[in-house]
Amino acid sequence: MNDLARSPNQETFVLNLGPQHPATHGVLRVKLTMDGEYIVDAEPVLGYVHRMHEKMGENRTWVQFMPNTARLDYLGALSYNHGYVKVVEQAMGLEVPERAEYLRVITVELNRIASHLLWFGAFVLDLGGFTPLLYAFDDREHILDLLESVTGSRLTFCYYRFGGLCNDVDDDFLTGTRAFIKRLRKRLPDYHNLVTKNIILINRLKDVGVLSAEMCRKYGATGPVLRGSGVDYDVRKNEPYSVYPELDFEVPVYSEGDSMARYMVRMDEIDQCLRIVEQALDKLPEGPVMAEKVPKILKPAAGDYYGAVEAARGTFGIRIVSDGTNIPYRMKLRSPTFSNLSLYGEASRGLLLPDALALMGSLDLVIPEIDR
Amino acid sequence: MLSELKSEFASLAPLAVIETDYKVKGYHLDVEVGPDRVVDAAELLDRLGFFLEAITGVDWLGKNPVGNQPDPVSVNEQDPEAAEAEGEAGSDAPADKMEVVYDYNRTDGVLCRVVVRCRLDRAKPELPTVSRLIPGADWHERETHDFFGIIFTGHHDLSPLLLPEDADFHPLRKDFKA
Amino acid sequence: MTLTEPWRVLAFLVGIIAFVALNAAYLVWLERKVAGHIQGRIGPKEVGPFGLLQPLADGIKLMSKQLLVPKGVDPLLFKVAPLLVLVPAVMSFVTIPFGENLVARNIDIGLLMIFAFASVNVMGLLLGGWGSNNKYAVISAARAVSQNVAYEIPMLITVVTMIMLTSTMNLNEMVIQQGGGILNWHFFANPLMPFAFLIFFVCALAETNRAPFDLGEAESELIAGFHTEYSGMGFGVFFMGEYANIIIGCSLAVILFLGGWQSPFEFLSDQGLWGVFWFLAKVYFLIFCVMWIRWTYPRTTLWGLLNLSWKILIPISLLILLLTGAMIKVWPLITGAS
Amino acid sequence: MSGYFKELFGGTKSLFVGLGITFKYMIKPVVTVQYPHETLVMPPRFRGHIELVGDEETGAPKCVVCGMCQKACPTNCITLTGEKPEGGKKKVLTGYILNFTTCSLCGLCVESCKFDAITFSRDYNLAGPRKDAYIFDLKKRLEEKSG
Amino acid sequence: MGKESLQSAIIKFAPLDKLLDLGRANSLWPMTFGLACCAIEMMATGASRFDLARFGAEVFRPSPRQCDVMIVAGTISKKMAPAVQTLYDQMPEPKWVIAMGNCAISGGPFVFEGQYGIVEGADKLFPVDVFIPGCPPRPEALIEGILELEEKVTGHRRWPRVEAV
Repeated sequence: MNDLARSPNQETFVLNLGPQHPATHGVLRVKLTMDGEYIVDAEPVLGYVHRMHEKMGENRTWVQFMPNTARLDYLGALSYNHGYVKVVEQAMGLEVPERAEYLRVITVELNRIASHLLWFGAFVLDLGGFTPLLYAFDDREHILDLLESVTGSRLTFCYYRFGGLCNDVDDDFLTGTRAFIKRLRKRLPDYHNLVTKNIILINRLKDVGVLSAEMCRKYGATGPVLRGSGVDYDVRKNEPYSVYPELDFEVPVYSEGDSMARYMVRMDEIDQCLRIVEQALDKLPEGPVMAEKVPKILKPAAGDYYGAVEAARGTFGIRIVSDGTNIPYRMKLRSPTFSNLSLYGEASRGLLLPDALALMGSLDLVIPEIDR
Repeated sequence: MLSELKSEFASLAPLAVIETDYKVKGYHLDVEVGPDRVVDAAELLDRLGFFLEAITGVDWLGKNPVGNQPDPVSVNEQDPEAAEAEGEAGSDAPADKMEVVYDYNRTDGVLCRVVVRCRLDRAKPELPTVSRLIPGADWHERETHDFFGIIFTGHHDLSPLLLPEDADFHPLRKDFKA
Repeated sequence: MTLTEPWRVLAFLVGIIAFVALNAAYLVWLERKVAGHIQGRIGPKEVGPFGLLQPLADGIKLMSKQLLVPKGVDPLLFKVAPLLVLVPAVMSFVTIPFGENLVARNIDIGLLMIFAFASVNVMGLLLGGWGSNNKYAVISAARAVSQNVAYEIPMLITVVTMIMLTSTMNLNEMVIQQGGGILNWHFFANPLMPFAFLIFFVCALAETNRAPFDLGEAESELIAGFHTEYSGMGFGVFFMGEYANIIIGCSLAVILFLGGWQSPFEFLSDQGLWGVFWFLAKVYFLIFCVMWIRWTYPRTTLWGLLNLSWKILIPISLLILLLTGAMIKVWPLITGAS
Repeated sequence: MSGYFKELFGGTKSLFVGLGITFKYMIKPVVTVQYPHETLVMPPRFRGHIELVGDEETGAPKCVVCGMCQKACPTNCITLTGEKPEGGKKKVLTGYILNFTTCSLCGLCVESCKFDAITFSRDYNLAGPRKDAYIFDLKKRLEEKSG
Repeated sequence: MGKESLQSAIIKFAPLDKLLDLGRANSLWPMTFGLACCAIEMMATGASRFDLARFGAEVFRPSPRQCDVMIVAGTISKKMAPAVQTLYDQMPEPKWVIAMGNCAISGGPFVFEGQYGIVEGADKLFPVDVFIPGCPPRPEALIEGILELEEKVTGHRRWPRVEAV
């Protein structure tokens, strides 16, 4: 990119992209060693919002840990509920009724659209455009209304239970979702014309923060970051779970690996999620939403189990170690942005400050999910 | 894929190689190796195109590791039974273990998740770092060191990652008092 | 109502400072209302009717805020910088003709004076950024200076073209030449003028660190750019300076291209106070465009910004200069001769 | 050279298209719900803090002090006190303290209550200068409400 | 630093003070300082549906020098506490603090016996003026909190109270 191998006595200064900074969208600190406006070395410092989720996993029962999973990544909280519920059902061998699986997919995909919309607004805000954030929030409010009418909360859901859902869905949720799909499909071309085709944005994102597929594999990056570098890996396709095999949808993959590719992957994913929700609404079967014989006190068999789910930001994996009692022995939460951010030190070397922030925005970070 | 892996792992003198049922456990192959073999296992899997998903530390204070004995027919299972018998008797019996679990997965469409397990003595938990080979492991190892005090020899900077800079306690150990 | 000399100066002095202060306050209100409605929300509403008292509340709050001078700050530069941004902007109102004979000092080289003051404004940004002992402010000061220098040149080349066209530097004189209806405005003088206007407008934007070129005060990157360490009225004076500069930029564009206080209709050109109305209407329309652009575009890259100026704006403005010169010299020969 | 001009004109065209869109949204009606003057209606399943359900006729709380909700709460916000009157065999509720400041609104307590004695209230706009105003005494609130 | 209250002027200009309070109350500039989930609800309040701009409070200043109110939206961890304290000290007087969400009031759902990581409540670090319970509180609750703060600054409430229906 540019020759940074200057003589060692070039005076660099350390710039603190401090815990409180508008571009970090949370409390992430990046210690930047800068030479003028170029970044010589970037070292993210984590832990400013470490909330001890894994320690809490070891002193409460299996069902009591449910609210914690929603507070990991509160933008796509339902995927985290789904991941936790899926791994415990897998360990207990519980059968989930068909309707509950379909409703889970519908709510997870709606939540993914809400997460991508907020990322879209915040990303363009990092690049200096303020208005798309407000348009994205306007659409997101519609999704939050739908999810609030079903689950009762807007952000930190606690809606799934082992073996199904805690309550069923009424009809105006279904009609509301269809109306929302029509409305968002009408507004997406506006977003593309206002932002995607804008020459200023294209210059800002083209060939900025290029991540090769090999670097993503070395650092374990997953999700849209990996799919932006040309690797077609989506847990919903590679490790099919729930009712995803019955729904047909493509996984958008771009091979340039720059910020523009990651941007386009997420924008296409919004269209795919709309398709999934539409098909799931058409195929929604009747029937109960909760399995019959779910034991009151849950005691998964001793041993360790691993379950992975495609969250909005990548593969969310949970490794639970149970010693047969109703209190989990160890709960490891593999959060996608933890690995996605670990490549930031190497990827941002030699970039200008605004390009490094564009790269950080394109990694779509949620800090409490990194710090756990 | 699994058979090729098992043959490759044979050369590493693993303590136990078990094929597990993906539907229940979530992974296909469970390999337990000694601390000195961890880097070779990582190098082998990296060569075959796996990526490191997560490193988990587990503290087995006063309990015997239940990790890899789902089905009693596993290949060589000497030491856990022995540990089971006298584990209950002694209070801080030598059986106390600290376990590090590496999860490897593939991104090229072949569904195969491999778990590499390594058990260390709880008093002096030490094993070589794989971060030279897989840079992604750098932060995972620092975090495991934060929570359990497991020392990864050769790691370039084992300072606390998620805990405050001056933290000298290891919160996820079973005998941790706030 | 011709006032005698000392009273005339006093009246204009009070008039200009009132104009700048009121404008600085109510342009903030206008900007928040325009931003609100573009984004589908209301903007200031609860404070007074239609939120009209909002700028008053902001003003009172900013004045009554504790004025922090942080440790390690260069006291002189830190205090002088905001003034260096506001005072030149206010002083360059002296030669701007608001109405037919409503101009404080009708100096022959009015245009030159305005651009002399415009360059002092850059000093304000640099000293403010450098003096406040804050790494973000230093980066933003360096950016602001490189940006202003880069955009001073195409602006001056366009102004030289207009001076050549009107053969005078006296602003009032320029406006008088554009009398008689919309077709006499310089905007329609020859086919190149719309491009010259566009270049001038883009340079005015870049000069005042606005819209897609706000790299100096990049909120989402450099916290608050050069006025990171300023609290209370220090920040307030920077704000007033910025809006005063915007008004200067827009009014210059109006005088040079859109016929100053001339009315666009042929029959309505019997002056009197109507000139002021037309002048302010055009200026406020341009200010609305500035705000409209601000809330639409993301920020450009630093090298993109400098490339735009050195590789696109300067060549084109030089081209316009040559072509206009050729037109002035060669055109009368052809038409005159034949 | 052609790329230079194509990008130049394509770029400026995209800029003006962007301006057109923001102008279109400027003319569109405003979506703001002006909170203190206009309010939204909360959906039936909205999760405010929990509150006791009074019996239809007597208005006394349905709670039988079984303590299931106290055990179910992950962050033990509920403290229950009840005592058995000499004659009767069923316990009577004397105090139901909810520390709403540590509640995570997960709904496990409402689910664990077999007698439907607690539901979610619809208070969505609580705010106040004192911290201990949010350690609710639900029994007193029920009496005030049924008044 | 700055513990003495500002209004102890020797000559009490009641009308002037009332005017100053009114001006300050109607242009509370919050600091962009989101810690966790409540920050998203704070952004939603600034967005077009609930629109803090109506009260003149939508100018989210990133630098602490230019803000009046610090909305602590999220969990304060022990590693973050010194940074939050510095931000509070950097703000010029008169300044206020709104503790938004259960985590900022008392550590919220992350309080358990033997917890090592979070500060249980923002009022352990600096005086807090308005508490907004909820996890996360709805945007209307944040607007109610700002109206509560304005009532505290000016002494009377100009807006109707809304009963939860």
